Amino acid sequence: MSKVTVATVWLDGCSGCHMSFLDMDERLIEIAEKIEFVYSPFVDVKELPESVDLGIIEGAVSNEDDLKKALKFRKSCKFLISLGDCAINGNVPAMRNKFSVRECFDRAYHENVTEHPIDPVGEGVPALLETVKPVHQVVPVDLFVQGCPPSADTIYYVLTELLAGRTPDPTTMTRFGA
Amino acid sequence: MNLDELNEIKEKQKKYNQSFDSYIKVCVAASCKSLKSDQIKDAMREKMDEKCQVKGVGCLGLCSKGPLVSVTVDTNKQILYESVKAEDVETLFNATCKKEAAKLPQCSLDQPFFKHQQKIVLENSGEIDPEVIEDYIEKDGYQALLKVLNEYGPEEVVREMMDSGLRGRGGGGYPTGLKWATVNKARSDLKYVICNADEGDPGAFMDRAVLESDPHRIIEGMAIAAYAVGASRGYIYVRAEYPLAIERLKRAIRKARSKGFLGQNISGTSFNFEVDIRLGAGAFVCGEETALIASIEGKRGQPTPRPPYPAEVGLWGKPTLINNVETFANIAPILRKGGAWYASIGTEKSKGTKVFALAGKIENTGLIEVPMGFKLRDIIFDIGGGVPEGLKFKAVQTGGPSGGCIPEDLLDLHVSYESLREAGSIMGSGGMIIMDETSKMVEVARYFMEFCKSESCGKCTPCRVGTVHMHDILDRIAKGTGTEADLSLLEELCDMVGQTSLCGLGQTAPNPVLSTLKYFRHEYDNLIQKQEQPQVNQ
Amino acid sequence: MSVLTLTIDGQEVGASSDQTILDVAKAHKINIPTMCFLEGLTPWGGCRICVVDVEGAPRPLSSCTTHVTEGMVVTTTTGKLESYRKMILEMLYAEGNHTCSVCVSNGHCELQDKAQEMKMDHVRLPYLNQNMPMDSTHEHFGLDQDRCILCTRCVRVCSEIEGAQTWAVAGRGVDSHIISDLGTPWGESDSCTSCGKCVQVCPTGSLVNKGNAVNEQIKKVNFLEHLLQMRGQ
Amino acid sequence: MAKRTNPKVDFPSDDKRWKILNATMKRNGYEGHALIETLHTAQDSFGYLDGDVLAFVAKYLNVSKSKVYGVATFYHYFNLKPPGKHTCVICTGTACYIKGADQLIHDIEDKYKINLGGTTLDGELSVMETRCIGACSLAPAVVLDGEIIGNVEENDLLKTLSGWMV
Repeated sequence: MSKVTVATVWLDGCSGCHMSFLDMDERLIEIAEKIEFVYSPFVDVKELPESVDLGIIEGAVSNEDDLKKALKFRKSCKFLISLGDCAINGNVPAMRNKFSVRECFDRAYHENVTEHPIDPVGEGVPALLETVKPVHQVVPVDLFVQGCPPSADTIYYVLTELLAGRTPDPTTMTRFGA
Repeated sequence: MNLDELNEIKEKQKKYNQSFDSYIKVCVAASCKSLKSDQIKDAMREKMDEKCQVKGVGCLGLCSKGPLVSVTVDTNKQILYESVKAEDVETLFNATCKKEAAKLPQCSLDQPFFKHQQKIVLENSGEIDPEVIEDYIEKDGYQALLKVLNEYGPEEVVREMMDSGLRGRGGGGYPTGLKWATVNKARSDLKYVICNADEGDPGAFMDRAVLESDPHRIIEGMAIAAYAVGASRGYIYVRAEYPLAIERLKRAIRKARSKGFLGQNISGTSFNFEVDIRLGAGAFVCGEETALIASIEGKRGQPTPRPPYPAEVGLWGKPTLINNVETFANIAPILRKGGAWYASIGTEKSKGTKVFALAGKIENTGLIEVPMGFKLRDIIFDIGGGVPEGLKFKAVQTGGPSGGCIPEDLLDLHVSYESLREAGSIMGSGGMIIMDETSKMVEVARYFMEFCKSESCGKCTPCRVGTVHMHDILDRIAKGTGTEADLSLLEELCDMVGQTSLCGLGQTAPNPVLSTLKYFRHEYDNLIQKQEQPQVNQ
Repeated sequence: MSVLTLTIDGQEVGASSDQTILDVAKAHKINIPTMCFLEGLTPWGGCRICVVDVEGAPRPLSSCTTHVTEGMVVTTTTGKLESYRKMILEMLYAEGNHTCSVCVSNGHCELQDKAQEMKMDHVRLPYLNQNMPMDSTHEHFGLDQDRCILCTRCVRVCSEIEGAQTWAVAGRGVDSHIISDLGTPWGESDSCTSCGKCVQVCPTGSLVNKGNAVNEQIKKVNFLEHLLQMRGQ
Repeated sequence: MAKRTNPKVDFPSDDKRWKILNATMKRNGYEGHALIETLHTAQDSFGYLDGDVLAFVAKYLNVSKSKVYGVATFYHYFNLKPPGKHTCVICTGTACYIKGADQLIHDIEDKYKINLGGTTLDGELSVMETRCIGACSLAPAVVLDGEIIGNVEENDLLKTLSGWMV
């Protein structure tokens, strides 16, 4: 029985959710028998395959690059999970939403900067969106796993349920900020 | 003041008012007054002699042709001059004295606008001088009050109201007699009567016209209501945007008190009734009964959940009767001519007449009063004169921000509370905004939602936050960046906000959206991008 | 005040006419979710989470303010009601800036509890991202408007129980916000007695004690019932 | 309720307007429910409601300061910032909106670089909107310094405004 292909990505987040994923420790071995990472920070693959069974997105959409990745994930992955509060409600990254990008640049790159203050815009630097958005406000998402980060047990529960063909109910185990 | 003294004044005033050969009546209601009609009146008044009477009067109805001057020559020939200017005073006055028609722009009086109306609420508007109580008495003013105080018991008055079939003219259409009966039955040492003159609906100005043209009518109506329900204190809650109406009401209250129609032991009976004015301060939500009460109590105009209804627990916790200006304006005629007479007018369930304010893209903007059951098409094309500049009619919006729009193919409905509700709108206070082919319905829905968003009092979540989201979605759709997902979320919000909001504002805020969706769905669909493009809005 | 009978969720129950539907439901262990309601304060009826279906009423009624009447038939949970309540929660989340992970009340917040109870795992409405001020001028307490859901418990406890009447709601519609005295800083208030009742009754991390880190703000509301008993109310 | 004896009022200054304000409160027996009437008198005489006025009203109507501020900020009519020397209030009721009020607003906002509810920097002109002044037959209508002007054309309005902004 071929393994379930899984792709993960972390957009504007702190990678805590991916770390929590690894906290499954010995259960990773059991999981590894059933799934195969085809694109992820955990592996070296650089290109997202055309079709993937399960996509897991951590982090909010706060710049053009995040947006491209989210759109690509939605196109390629049959089932998409928003993992963690940043992906679900913007969480800490979205705390800049009450200010304009201009105000953020002034505060971070101009105020009390003595040497050569410039805006972080240019070749190779993805432009910031005006507001940081949860993933499901740019692409439809199938499952939301709350938490900052969601505990390893919660992630394990979600994965095993999905692998067994059932739809998990993460709210029984976690909540925003859990 | 008893009936004989009243009739004495009536006869004296009638004799005085008939002692002239010709009569000049200048409209000094707010919109004509803003076109300097009061200066025209003053100029003519200086010339007044015993042969030719000059009087400032209330609204003559066809405001778009203001300033209006109505001239009556040898007792029956009537001429209506339109857009009268200051320099026309000379020619107009001299011609009238010679009983001739002046060579000035005239407004034909046998056009449908005047011919097809039936006036009860507006019967004195444009006839009497609003600042002269004797003029009101000459038109049987205060007859009903004195008759009621001397011959009727409170329950009989309520019975008469029940028979008349009159329903609330504020928009809800709750049977007035039933409301009076509830307040009458409530046991309390103190009860209040409130006249709701907040008239927050944009595009509605009939209450203003009545208050400015015939203020005593409202005082008499309130006094009769107070007697019927056992109240001794009354308040008229007027919006601050109507300074002229406030001024005329204050003068009328002073005059009525000096003549003994207000105060202690009115007409020698044990009935006492005092009326005061309370000013609004710019809050549409204060048109809602419980928010209005909070405002009179000097608080933020925020509604309280009902039940309990104001009829049981109202102003300062006492039983309170609240009716709209137009409702009170119908009371005196009903008591004078009897409930059965009133019930003979209108349809089976919607009795009497209704005043409508025609505005927007229509030839004759102004006030009209027609019996219930009048055909909507005739109001717009016959009385209203149709859409100007040859443009095609598209829809008429009734009921303001809580109402809906009615398209061309439904114009043959006969106006009543029921027929308008079936068409997906409501009667509302009577504002009718006519729109032509250039109006975009999604933009109109956005306009009314923006109105509800900024007028929401903020007390309950669904209305406070829901209107913001509904407005943002409508804004996106109107700008062409809305998606299919937006539209389904909008429809879910409309249901949720309409069902769970605490008061009428939130409950009816979705109506303009639902009715434009019902009749002009294609406009929404054309604006929504077809391909499933992500909802990225910078 | 007369005794009467009514049906809630098919169950025949007795009640007295001065009780609200919520009172009766509580007395019979029937759970109706509430948010702005707090035992001991006059019901506000603003959040609308406690709406229930009452036969003959055109719309759901707020159970915290609606008094029971003889023969009333009440249904507390239907699919429709649950979707309405969930949407109200989503509105509260979208209106404020509720970043739970870094909030002092994380784990001890009634809004969080409701979201979990009603399985609200994400917010479909776009966030309003309003720029809401903070007030940390008071010596012991802080006010963070980002977390405020305008339930007005603080306003009610301050005027009804403490009597200082420091708090009030200013502005209108979505611009409504909590202010002290004349919209002046809390620390400069000459009416505030620093009793801290407002902090204890605030359901979220809006009114908090200074000096608490994330997850450490725990609130105890039972002082209210105790006080009312002492006052014989 | 027992009639409260009138409080002894000490006025913040001998500015006559405080006495006018006190007269309204006195006429209503210094009752709390006269708050909105009093705020109307205050705005008509002082032009706007500042902290001193609100504190004075709160003190003598025996109403908490927070409640007075809550009421003053709830109603659209009261403003807490000084209005411009000239006021231009544009009616955005339905009839005026259908007849182009929003176009008037855009023109003014572009020309004077302020948005609705704002006052020009030199304090000359404040532009506000109001919901409906009941002059629907003269739509679009504008209230210039308290005087209703009907059937307003864009260029006439801009001409009048620039006349003020000498």
